[in-house]
Amino acid sequence: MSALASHDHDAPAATEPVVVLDHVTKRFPGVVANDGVTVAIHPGEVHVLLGENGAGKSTLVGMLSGIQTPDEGGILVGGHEVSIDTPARALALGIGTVFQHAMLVPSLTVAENVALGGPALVRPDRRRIAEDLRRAAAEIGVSVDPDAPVGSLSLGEQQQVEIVRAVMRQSRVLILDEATAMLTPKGAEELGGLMRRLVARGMAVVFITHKLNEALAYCDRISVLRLGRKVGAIGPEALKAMGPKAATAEIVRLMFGSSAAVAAGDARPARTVPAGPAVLAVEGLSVPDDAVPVEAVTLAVAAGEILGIAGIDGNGQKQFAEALAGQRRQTSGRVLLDGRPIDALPVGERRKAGLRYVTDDRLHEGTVGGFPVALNLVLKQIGDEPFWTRGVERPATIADHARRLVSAFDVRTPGIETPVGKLSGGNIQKALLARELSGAARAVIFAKPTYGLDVQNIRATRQRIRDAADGGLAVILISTDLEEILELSDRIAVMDRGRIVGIVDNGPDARLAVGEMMSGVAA
Amino acid sequence: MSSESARMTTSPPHLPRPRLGPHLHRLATVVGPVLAALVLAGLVLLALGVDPLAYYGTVVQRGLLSPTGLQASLTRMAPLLLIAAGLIVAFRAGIWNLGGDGQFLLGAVVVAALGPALVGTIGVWPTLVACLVVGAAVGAVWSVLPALLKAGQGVNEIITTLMMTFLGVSFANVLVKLAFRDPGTTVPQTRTLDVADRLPRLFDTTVSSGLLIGLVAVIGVHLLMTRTAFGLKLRVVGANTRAAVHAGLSVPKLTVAVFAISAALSGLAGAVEILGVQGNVRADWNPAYSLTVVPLVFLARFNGFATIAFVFLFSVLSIGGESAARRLGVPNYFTLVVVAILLVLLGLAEYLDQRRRLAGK
Amino acid sequence: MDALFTEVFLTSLVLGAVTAGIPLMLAGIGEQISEKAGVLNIGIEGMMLVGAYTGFLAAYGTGSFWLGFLAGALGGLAVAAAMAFFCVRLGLSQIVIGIALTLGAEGMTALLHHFQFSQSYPRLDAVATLPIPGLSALPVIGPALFDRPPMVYLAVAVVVATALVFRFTNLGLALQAAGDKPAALDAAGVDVAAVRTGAVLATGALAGLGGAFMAEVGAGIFVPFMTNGAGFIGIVLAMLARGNPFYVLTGALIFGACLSATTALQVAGVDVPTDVIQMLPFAAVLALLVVFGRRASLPPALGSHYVRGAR
Amino acid sequence: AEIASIAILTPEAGTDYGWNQQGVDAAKAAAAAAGIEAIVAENLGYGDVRPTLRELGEDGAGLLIAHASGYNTAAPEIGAELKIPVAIVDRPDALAAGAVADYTCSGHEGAYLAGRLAAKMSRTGTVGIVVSGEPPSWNAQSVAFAEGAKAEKADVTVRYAVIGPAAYSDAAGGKRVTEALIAAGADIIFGQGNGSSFGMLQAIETGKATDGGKVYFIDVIGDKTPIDKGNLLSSVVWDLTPVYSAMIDDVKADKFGSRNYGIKLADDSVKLLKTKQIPDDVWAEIMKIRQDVVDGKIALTPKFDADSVHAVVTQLAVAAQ
Ligand SMILES: Nc1ncnc2c1ncn2[C@@H]1O[C@H](COP(=O)(O)OP(=O)(O)OP(=O)(O)O)[C@@H](O)[C@H]1O
Ligand SMILES: Nc1ncnc2c1ncn2[C@@H]1O[C@H](COP(=O)(O)OP(=O)(O)OP(=O)(O)O)[C@@H](O)[C@H]1O
Ligand SMILES: [Mg+2]
Ligand SMILES: [Mg+2]
Repeated sequence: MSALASHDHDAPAATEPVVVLDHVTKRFPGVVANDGVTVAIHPGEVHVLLGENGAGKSTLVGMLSGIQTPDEGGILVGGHEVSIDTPARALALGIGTVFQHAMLVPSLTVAENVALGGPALVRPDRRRIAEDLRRAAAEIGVSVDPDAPVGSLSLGEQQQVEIVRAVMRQSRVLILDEATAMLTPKGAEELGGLMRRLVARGMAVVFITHKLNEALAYCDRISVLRLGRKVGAIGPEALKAMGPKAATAEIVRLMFGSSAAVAAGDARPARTVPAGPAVLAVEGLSVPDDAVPVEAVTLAVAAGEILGIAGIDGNGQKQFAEALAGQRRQTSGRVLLDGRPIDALPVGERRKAGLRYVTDDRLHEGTVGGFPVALNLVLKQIGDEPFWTRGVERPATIADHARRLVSAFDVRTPGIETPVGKLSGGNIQKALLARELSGAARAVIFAKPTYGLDVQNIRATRQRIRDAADGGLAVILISTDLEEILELSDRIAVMDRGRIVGIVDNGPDARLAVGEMMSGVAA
Repeated sequence: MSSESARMTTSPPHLPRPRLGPHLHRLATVVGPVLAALVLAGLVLLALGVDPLAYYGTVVQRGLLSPTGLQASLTRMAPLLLIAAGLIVAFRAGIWNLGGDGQFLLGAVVVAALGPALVGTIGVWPTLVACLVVGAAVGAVWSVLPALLKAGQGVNEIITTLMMTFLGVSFANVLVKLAFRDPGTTVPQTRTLDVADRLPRLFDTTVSSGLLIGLVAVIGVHLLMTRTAFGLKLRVVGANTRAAVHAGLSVPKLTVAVFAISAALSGLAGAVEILGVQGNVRADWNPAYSLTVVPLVFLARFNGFATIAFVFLFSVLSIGGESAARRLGVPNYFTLVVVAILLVLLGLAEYLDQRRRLAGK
Repeated sequence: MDALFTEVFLTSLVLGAVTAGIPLMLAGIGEQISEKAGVLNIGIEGMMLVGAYTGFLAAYGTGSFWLGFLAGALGGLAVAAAMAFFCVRLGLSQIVIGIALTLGAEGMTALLHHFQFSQSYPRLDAVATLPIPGLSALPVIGPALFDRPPMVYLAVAVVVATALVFRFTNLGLALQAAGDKPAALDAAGVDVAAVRTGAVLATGALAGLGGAFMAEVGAGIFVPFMTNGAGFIGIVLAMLARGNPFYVLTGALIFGACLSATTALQVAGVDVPTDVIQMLPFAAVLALLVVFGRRASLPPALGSHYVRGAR
Repeated sequence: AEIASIAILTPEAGTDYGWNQQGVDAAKAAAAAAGIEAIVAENLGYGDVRPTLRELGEDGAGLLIAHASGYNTAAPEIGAELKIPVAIVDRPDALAAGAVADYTCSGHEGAYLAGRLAAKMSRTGTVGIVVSGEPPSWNAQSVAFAEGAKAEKADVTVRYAVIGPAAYSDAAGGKRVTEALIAAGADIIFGQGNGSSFGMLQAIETGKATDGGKVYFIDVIGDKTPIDKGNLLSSVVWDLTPVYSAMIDDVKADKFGSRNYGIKLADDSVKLLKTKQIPDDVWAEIMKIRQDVVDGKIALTPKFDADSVHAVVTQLAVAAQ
C-alpha cells in the first residue's frame, strides 16, 4: 500500500472540482475493479486517466456515466453528493461520455441518433439537429453528414459522431474513453486541439488513452490506476516542472510498478531485410463490396519481410484482408502462396497451406466469447488430428495444446476452461496470436494487432510480429497507426479507397511520403 | 443489416465435463419450482372447490405409480424425445426451427400410408426399418425450403418454418383425404397398420420400443453436440456466425445440415408415433407436440439428460392430469394451467440461480 | 354465375374478409411493435384469447361494446404485463414465457368458460355500425368497408397511428434503437426496459383488442380456443412486414380474402377441398420469399435481454 | 356377461347441446335404466386416448363407448388387449363378435325431413348448409337435407359451405360463413358444428335475409331451445339412449358384436324438433312424410363421404345458375 500510494505529485488546484469520485469501490465477481479511488475533476482541465488493460479506468468512467454504481464511496457533483444510477441521470448532470465501444444505433441516421432521448410523441426537429451537428462538427474541425446512416460509417467516423454529439450537448464534463484509438494521427491531433479549446471554455475533460505521447501532449493533470487502485497523480505544476521525458518515465513507473522502458514508439530496431522470392504474392486482386470495393491490388512479400499497409480506417483494408484469408469472394486477380495459386481454396485449405490471418475484431470474429480458451485455440482446426480422432474430441490433447500455448504466449487467464470473452483485450489478443502463429505458417496477415492494448501488451505484440518475420514468415501488417507501421515495416504500402496508391521502402523519408499518400497529396 | 438470426437467449454456455455436484444442484433448482408450482396450482384448485391433495395424489398415482399409468407416461415420451433431440441440434446451432409440427405430421402421414402397403410384401421388420427411414427423410424434405432460404439468402427461419408448419398441417390433410385415404371406411384416414405389425413393445409392458429410439436419439444428439468435431462446428455457427466464417467453416452447408438433422428427427418422431402407437393417421389430427417441447428444451438448457428429465415430468403430468381431471371433475383444461405455471416457475428458478451465481455465491 | 354473385353476396364476402382480417391485423401490428423494440412476443396468442374472453365478458355484462373493447385491451394488457415483468425486467427466456402464457391463457379461459357459460352460451347482439356519409353508398365496398362498427375504422386508424409513431416521433426512434442496439439507447439516456415494457404492453393491448374484436364482432360469442392460431399468424405477418405497419394491414387483408375466397368457391359449388385453399396464403408467401429471397431484416437484438454494463 | 358399469369417452365437454352432450346424457340414462354405473371421460381431445381406455378398463368398465370417429382405431385395439367390448362410430365393417360393435349414427332420415321443412318454409327459395368439418355423419345429413329440400321443391337452391379444416371451435368462422350464405340468399340455415355452431347461431340472430325478413336455424343432434332467441326453427334431434341400452342388453346376453346399431325415425331415436316457429299445418305435412319414410315409401340411403356431398350440392348450385 505504502509503496503504491506515495507518488502523489498532485497539488491542490485553484478551481473547485466539478466532479469528485470520493473513495469509490466497485467489485465484480472475483475482482475489485476500483478500490477506494478518489479522483477530482476540475473545470478547465484535461484530466488523463492512465493504466494498463483492466486497471479499472472504464469502470471508473462507468460510474460517472451511470452504467455502474459504486459499491462504496460517493460521487460529488458541484460539491453535492449525488447518485448517478442511470445514464439519463448522468446526462442530466451534464456528464457526457464517449464510450470505448461505439454507442450509436446503426440503423438510424446520425441526426436520428442525436435525437434519441427526446420527448416521446414529439417529432424530432431534424433540420435543427442537422444544423447543430454541422456547427458542432465545424467547431471540432471534423465534418459529419447528419443524414448518413450510422451503419454506413467506419468505426473512426462513428467515434467522431459521438464526440460531436457530446460536444453538442454542452456537457460540463466530457469523458472520452479511448476516443483516439480509432482516429488517424491527424484526427487524434485535431481531437487534442478540440480538447484544449473545450477546456479553455471552462469545460472539464476526462481523457483515457493508452498512448502516452497523446496523454502528455494534451493533459493538464494525470491520474494513474493500477489493479483498481489509484497509484499516483501528477498535477499541472508538477507536469510542467518535469518535462515530457521525465513525466513519461514517471508514468510508466507508476503504471507498471517498474522502470520498464517505454518500448512503444521507440525507434525501429535495425533489421536485415532478406531479399528472397515472394512467399505471398497478390496480382491484380479485386474484391466486390457495397461500400469500398478493392480494386486491382498487386503486391508481394518475401520470407522474413514485413510489408506494412497504412491507410485511414475503412479504406478497404478489411475487405482486402478477408479476401486474402478466403473469407470473401474476389472478382478477379490471383493470390499465390509459395508460387502456388490459392485463390480457389477455402479458408481452411489456405490455412493448411500456411496462410494465417489475425483479425482486428478479436471479440466478435476472432473468438467465440462463451467458449473456453482451450477450444478457441483450436477453433481453426476443428476435426483435425491430433485434437480429434475420427471426429471425436480428445479433450486431453486439446488441453495440453492449450496449456503449452498459454504459457508460451503468456496468456493471463484463470484457466484454460475460462470463457475467452472474460479475458482482457490484451490477453484475448495473445490467445489469437498463439493460435495463428503456432504450427507450420508461411505468411501472416495482422490486422490492427495492437488496437486497444496497453503499452506492455503493445510491446509484446510487436515483438511477436518481429519474431514471426525473423522466423522466416512473410508478414502483412495492416494498421491505422502510422507509428506502428513505421516501427515495424520493411516496406510500406498505402491503401486509399480500395487501391494501393503507392509502396515505399521504410527509411528516414518514409514518414513524409506515406503521410502525403494518406492525405491524398501524392497519388 | 445483419445476417445473423434472431437470438432467443444468449447462446448456450459451454458445458464443462459433468461432475456430480452441479447435477445435484441442478436437481434442486428443478424440485423447488415444481413444488412451488404445485402449491400455486393447488390454490387454483381450491378456488375451484377441489381438494388439491386428492388431485395431486391422483396425478402421481396415475401418471407415475400405477403400472399402466407409468407405461403410458413412458410411451408418451417417445415422440417428445425425438422432437426434443431435433430441437437440441437446431437450437445449439442457433437455428430456430419452429416447424417441428409440420415435419412431424408429414412424416407420420407418409409412414402411415407406406407401412400397411409394404408390410404385406416385405414383412414386418423391413417395413418398420423402411418406415423409420422414410419418416425421417420426409421430415428432412419439409425443411429443404427454409434451409436453402436461410443458407442462401439469410431469410429468417422463424418465419419460414412457421409457414411450412401451417402449410404442412394442411398438406397432411390433403394427403390423407385425397391421396392416402383408406377406401374401406368413410372416415377420412389412412389404412391402419395392424397392432401385431407395429414396433415391438418392451418386455411384457405396453411401453412402445419407440421410447428406446427416443432415448438413443437424445443421448446421441447430446454426445454429438458435446463430443464431436461436427457438433462443435455447429455450436460455433450457433454462437457466432462471423467467427465460424473466420474459422473457415462452411456456414451454408452446416446450416442445411442442421435443418436436415433437426427436421429428420421430427419426421422420425412422426414415424415412431405411427409405428409405435397410432397405426394410422386421421384427417385433422395434429397433436402439436413441437410447441410444447420447445420450452422444455430451453429449460433443459439444450442439455440432453436434463431434457429427458423434463420430458418425463411433462409426460407424467399430462397422463396423470387427464386422469385426475376426470376423477375429480376438474375440466381437463386445468392441466394446461399447471404446465403454464410450471414453465414460468422453472424459468424463474433458473433466473434466481443465475443471479446467485453472478453474485458470486 | 350472376345469380349467385349479387351485390349482396359480394358485399358479404368483402365484409367477411375484413372482419376476419382485423384481429390478425391488430395482432400483427402489436407484434410488430414488440419486435421492433427487440422482444419476440410468442405469448400473443394467449393475449388475444384473454382479450377475447374479457372483452366478451364485459360486453355481455354491461351491454356496451365499447366497454367490451376496453376490457379486451385490458385483458391482453394484463397478460402482457406478466410477459414484460418476466422477460423485460427479469430477462427470462421469451420463448419459454411466451409459450407458458399462451398455454396458461388457453387453460384459464377454457376453465372460466366452463364454469360460467358452458350451459347458457350467451351471445351478443349485432354491433351498431357507423356509416360514413357518401362512401357507405358505394356499391359493394360501401357497406363492406364504410358501414361498419366504429372499431373497424379505429383499427385501421391504429395502423396509421403506429406508422406515424414509427416514422415521425422520438418514440419511433427509441423503439427502433431498443431492438437494434439497446446499449446505445441506454447511453443516450433512455431507459431500455421502459421502452420495451411499453412496447410489450402495447402489444398486449392491441392483441387483446384483436381478441375482443373476434369475440364481439367476429363471432358474437366466446368459445374456448376460439383464436385458433391467429396470434401465430400475427407473428408471421409482423416478421414479413419488415417494420412497416401497412404491410401488416395488407397481409391481414390477404389472409381474410383467402378465407372469403374459400367460402365463395364452395357456395358457388366449385369443388375444391378446403385444405387446399387454406394452403394458399402460406404457399403464396413462401413463393414470394423464394422468388425475392429477401434478407432477414429482423432487429439484431430481437430476443435477447438487455443488461446494462454487460457485454 | 355381467356388467357393472359402462364408460364413455368424448372429445369435448358434455355441455355442447350437441354430439358430446348427447353421448354423455344418453350413456347416463341408459346406465341408470339398466341399474349400472356410467363413467364419463369427457374433453379428451382428438389425440391418443389409449391411456384413458386402458385406465377405464382397469376401473372395471364392462363396455367402452368410444364416442368419436377419431377413437375408432384405438378403441378396438385396446378392447382386444383388455378383452373388453367396445362400441365405436363410423366403422361398421369393424364388427367383431364379443368385441366390437359400431353405432354409426346418422340422422339422415331426420335431416331429410329438415330439408323438406326448410324448402317448405323458405321465403327466398334458397337454403344453406354450414358445417365445421366433414365427418361422415354430417356428410350423410348434409346429403339428406339437400335431397329433402330438392324433393320438396325442385327449384330450391341449396348452398353449402365448410368453415375450414378442424374448425370445430372457430366461432368467428362459423359466423362469417353463415353470413355469406345468408347474403347468398339463404333464409334457413342447416348448421352442423360444435363451438362454431354458436357462431352460426349468432349470425342468424343478428342477420337479415335478403328479403329483409328473419333467418331461421335448423340445428342437429341436440335441442338448443333453452338458449334460443326465437330463430330456432327445428333440430334433427338424436337420442342415443336406445342405442346404448341395446348395447348393454347385448353385452349381458353375450350377443355384443353380432350387430351394429343405428338411430332411426321409426323408434324416435331420430326426430325432428317441433318449435313454435313451425306452423301446425306444415308440421302435419312433415309428419306425414315422416310416416312415409318409416313405412319405406320413401327410400333413403345414407351417403357418408364428402364427395357425395360435394356432388349433390355442386349439382344443385350449378342448376341454380
Ligand atoms: N461488467 C463487468 N463485469 C465483471 N467484471 C468487470 C466488469 N467490468 C469490469 N470488470 C472487472 O473490472 C476490472 C477493471 O476493468 P476496466 O474495464 O475498468 O479496466 P480498464 O482500465 O478500462 O481496462 P482497458 O484498458 O482494457 O479498457 C477488470 O479487470 C474486470 O475484471
Ligand atoms: N461483462 C464482463 N464480465 C466479466 N469481465 C468483464 C466484463 N466486461 C469487462 N470485463 C473485464 O474488464 C476488463 C477490461 O474490460 P474492457 O471492456 O474495459 O476492455 P477490453 O475490451 O476487455 O480490452 P481493451 O481495453 O483492450 O479493449 C477485462 O479484464 C474484462 O475481463
Ligand atoms: Mg478496454
Ligand atoms: Mg476500458
